[in-house]
Amino acid sequence: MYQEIILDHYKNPHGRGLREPFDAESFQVNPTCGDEVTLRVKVDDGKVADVSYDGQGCSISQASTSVLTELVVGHTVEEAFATMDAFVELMQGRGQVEPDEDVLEDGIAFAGVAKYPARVKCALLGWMAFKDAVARTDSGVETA
Amino acid sequence: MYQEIILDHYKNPHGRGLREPFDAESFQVNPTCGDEVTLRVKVDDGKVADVSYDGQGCSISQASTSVLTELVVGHTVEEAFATMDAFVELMQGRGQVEPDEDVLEDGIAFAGVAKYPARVKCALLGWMAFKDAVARTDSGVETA
Amino acid sequence: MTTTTANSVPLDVAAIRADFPILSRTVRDGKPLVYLDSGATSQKPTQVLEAERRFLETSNAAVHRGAHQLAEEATDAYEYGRARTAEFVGASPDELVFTKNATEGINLVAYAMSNAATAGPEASRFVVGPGDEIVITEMEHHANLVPWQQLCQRTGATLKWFGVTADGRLDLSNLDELITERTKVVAFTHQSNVLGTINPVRVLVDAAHKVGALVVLDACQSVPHFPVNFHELGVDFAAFAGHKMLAPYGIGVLYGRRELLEAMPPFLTGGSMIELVRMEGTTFAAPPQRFEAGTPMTSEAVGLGAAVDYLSVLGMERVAAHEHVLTEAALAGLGEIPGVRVVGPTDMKDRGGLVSFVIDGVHPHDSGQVLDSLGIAVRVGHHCAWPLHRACGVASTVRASFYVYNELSEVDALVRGVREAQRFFGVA
Amino acid sequence: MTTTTANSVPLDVAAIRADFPILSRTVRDGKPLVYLDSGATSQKPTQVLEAERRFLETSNAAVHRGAHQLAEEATDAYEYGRARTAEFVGASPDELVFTKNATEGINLVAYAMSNAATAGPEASRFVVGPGDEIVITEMEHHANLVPWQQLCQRTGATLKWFGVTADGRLDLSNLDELITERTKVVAFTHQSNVLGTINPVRVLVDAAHKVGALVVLDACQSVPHFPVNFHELGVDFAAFAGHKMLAPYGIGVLYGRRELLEAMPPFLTGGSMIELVRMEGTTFAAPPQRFEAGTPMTSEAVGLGAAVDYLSVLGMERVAAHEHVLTEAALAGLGEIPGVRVVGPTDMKDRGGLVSFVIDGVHPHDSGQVLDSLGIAVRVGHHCAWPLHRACGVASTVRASFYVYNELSEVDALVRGVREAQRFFGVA
Ligand SMILES: Cc1ncc(COP(=O)(O)O)c(C=O)c1O
Ligand SMILES: Cc1ncc(COP(=O)(O)O)c(C=O)c1O
Repeated sequence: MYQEIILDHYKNPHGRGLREPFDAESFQVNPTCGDEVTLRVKVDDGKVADVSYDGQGCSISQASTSVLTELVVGHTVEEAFATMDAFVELMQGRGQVEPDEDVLEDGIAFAGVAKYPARVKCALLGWMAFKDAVARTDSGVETA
Repeated sequence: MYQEIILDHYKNPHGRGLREPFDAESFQVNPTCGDEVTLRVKVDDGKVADVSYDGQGCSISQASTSVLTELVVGHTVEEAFATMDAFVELMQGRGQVEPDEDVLEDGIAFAGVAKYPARVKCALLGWMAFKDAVARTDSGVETA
Repeated sequence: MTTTTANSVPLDVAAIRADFPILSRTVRDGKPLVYLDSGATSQKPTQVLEAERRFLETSNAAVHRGAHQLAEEATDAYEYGRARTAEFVGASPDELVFTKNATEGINLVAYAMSNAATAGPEASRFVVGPGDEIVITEMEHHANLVPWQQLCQRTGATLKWFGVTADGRLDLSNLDELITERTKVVAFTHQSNVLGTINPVRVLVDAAHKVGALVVLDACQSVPHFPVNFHELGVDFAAFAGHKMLAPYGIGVLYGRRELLEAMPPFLTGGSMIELVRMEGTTFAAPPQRFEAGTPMTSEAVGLGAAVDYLSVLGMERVAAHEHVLTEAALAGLGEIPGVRVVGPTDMKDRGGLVSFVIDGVHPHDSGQVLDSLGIAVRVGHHCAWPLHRACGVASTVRASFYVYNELSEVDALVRGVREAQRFFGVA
Repeated sequence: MTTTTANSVPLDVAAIRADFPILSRTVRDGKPLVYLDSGATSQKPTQVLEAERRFLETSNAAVHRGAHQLAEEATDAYEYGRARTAEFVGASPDELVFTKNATEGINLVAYAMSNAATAGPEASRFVVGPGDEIVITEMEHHANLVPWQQLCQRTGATLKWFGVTADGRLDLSNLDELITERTKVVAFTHQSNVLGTINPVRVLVDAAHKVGALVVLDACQSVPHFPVNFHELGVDFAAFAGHKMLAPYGIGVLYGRRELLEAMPPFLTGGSMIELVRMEGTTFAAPPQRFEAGTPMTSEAVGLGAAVDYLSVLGMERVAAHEHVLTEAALAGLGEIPGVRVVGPTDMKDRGGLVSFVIDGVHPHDSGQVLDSLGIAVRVGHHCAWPLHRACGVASTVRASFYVYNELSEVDALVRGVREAQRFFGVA
């Protein structure tokens, strides 16, 4: 499950460190291992202008948050949420879902993680923070 | 387990019906079947002068209370308690205790009941009321 | 797996009995066992025992905690048990909380309601206090009675109850007086464990919901015996127990509507039900985990799933039809004996698979003893429904209860045994 | 059965392993299973599974209720489980209450204490409220932490706690400030499930009893692993779980001193725990029945008795000695690896059979994953002791825990696996 891409993102995370300015922030925790992430978003004209984050976590949660920043920054909130849905579907697919590289780019490296249910929460930690943070911005679209 | 003696006492109970005068009264109930007995004692000069009782119950509880009156009335409280101890020992003996006819008289008919743990409580219902009632009289000896 | 096995074909009882080794044993000096006490607890088929054993011998580990392969397999097996059971009772998996028995499930709701007083504002809809009323019925099992008395004692709320008619039905004549704006909970049994009466759930649900009260259904005697769909019934909470439906001991189920479980404060607290723990305070996980503190009944959940599979293959319509036949025969057979009085409805309308009765002049304990000496296992006493017995004017009854593995010859044995008890005690 | 098997002879681990079929399975593409997660839950020997199965296939019936032969046999089997367990932990049978897990046992005491406020005068010694203090420790499992937070929330009492020293011991330096006349309960763990530390029970019991406080011992990690005698320890209550000591899931034990259980108000209410039930109010049975509402975990109690028999034949002194050897080897092996830090005492004084550690530069989840890929099942996370991890300055740890079926070669595998994780993540 430890694809090179995951280890690369883990060792050289993108967008790490909390930055100003931001519109909303979310704190998420994984109750079984105590891992946590604080994630900030800046949304301009319906576009994700910046994502910054900090926290502690395993290679999977760190790498997936790093990939997240690559996948959503510069895209509209709508596009970002579509990407998120694809990533969540992949992660909850128990290894049965074929990932679409056009949509998920480096995110497809997490396909193997989906076979380890205990690690799926790790891979989704940053994404849950992103979803929650966007919901807290004025531009936050309704999220279920 | 249904010895003739038991069925005789059941059909022709001794001492049944609540009487005056009495020194103390006890109400006991069997929580699993709802059977109950109200039992009164009169104690004169350390002697059990009268036992009277009423209630509803199965053949075993009715007969054993009837036998009780025969075994204790006219005896000292001390003697009555010794008889009670012998009866309790017999009932809790799982059929392994050899009853002493000199002490228990008709009570030995209950030896077979001891093999049916669910019925032991029935056989002891009246005795528990007797023990409790005596404890409530002024002359009540300490009971554990 | 579906329950659409041709419903008109009767159960193959001989084949079923082969799955229950205990049924071929003898009791009391070689008498074949006639087990008519499934209302207390059912026997368990080999399939259920095997499922539990297989789990323990291959995948056993702590669920929802570990990250190793065994822990993954164990978690999957446990959650499969939940999913299968949810499907079986018409609910979503996250609406089912595993408890140790049905009693714990009802206590869970009653304690969550008193906990609501000191929990956050989202729990306010569960708060009860002086002036509020909890409505139950006189035919409840102690499990759906004492917890509500205790809730009233803790909070100052008042307990009210429906009575029982002479023919063993719920007396709904004063429905409008009992269920009012003051009512916060209406708790009642789906099927009486003494009378066999099946209560009109819809009528009570509608009356309760009209005044904003929560409905708690005791489904202990319904889920094992006929098709039950909680979403269709519209109840807010329901409790039942695995051990009465071919499953292991130590596992029960509390169903709660999702939005209620989400707002409800926890009951038992500890590991696996938390979100964030500090010495200064704790926040809690989403349901159902919020209500499952500590290491759960893992292999028991696997066994429950296997029991649900077993019942689903039989088909619950057919199970109900089978019990109908046995009960009808028992009512007819006992009805022919002078001096035998059935406590509960004597017709088959809205009535389930058990018969309670008294024999004039023979105490139930003595009747039970004679039956036992003939190998027939029935239950005697008040069956944990003491107020109901008082209302029916008896201290105790004899109860014969039927399940998938019982056959008509066993009903005949019961009827013969009752006549024998009369003979023995000289009342016939 | 006694525990006096020659204590100096080591356990025959090969023979023991043959009783646990799961230990011969493979995981992750054919790797032999190395199960080092018994601190979470133990595996169960064939003898326990057989005892439960035999019970269910021959004597199964509702206990303490029925009067037929099966019910008698079932009641005897259930109570035998209680009697054997009582003997095992130095208590009388009527001082043991069966619960579903240890968590329920601790909740039982905490809820009985808040119920005491509205119970009769004999319960007054259990009442707590504003101004009263509950003292716990920072090394508690959530099961012995959150229930006390909640009790304080319900009653207005205040929670206080002992800290932990840098070397993973209880910091008793402020004992006199913490345990005072205001203290009503002192609750602590016998052995930490993270640090392995065995706490000085006597010191805390004496301090608590001097001020009239009740002592609640979390014995989850002690009873399975070394000889424990509650009467000798002098604690007032203690809780432990069957599933950590070779017994089935779904059964735990609450020990309570007889005079306390006799005065304590009930917690869960319903069938089988009552004396007299009327619609207007209920009185309750004597302990332990008062605290066992509903149908109990019958076959599980039988299994617990069989597990106690199994451990008694091994001898708890020998079990402890065996774990001592494994733990010592693990501490030595891990101690030699640069970048590995043990969380908890690194010597064997007052220390039980588990080792928690972190690998610098490798997150515990990742360490655990590498170990899992090698077939080694350890636990990663905060092990339901989140405040303790915070106090130790780590978010989570890797925990290897040992039991009767583990062997030295498995400790070696663990040490090799840790080095492999370092290599894989490029930190060695
Ligand atoms: C120290 C300690 N206390 C309490 C518990 C909780 O036990 P259970 O999950 O059986 O309720 C555990 C185990 O999880 C433990 O290790
Ligand atoms: C109608 C009813 N409610 C509640 C219960 C209690 O179930 P349990 O003992 O599994 O908690 C029973 C069975 O004993 C029952 O028949």
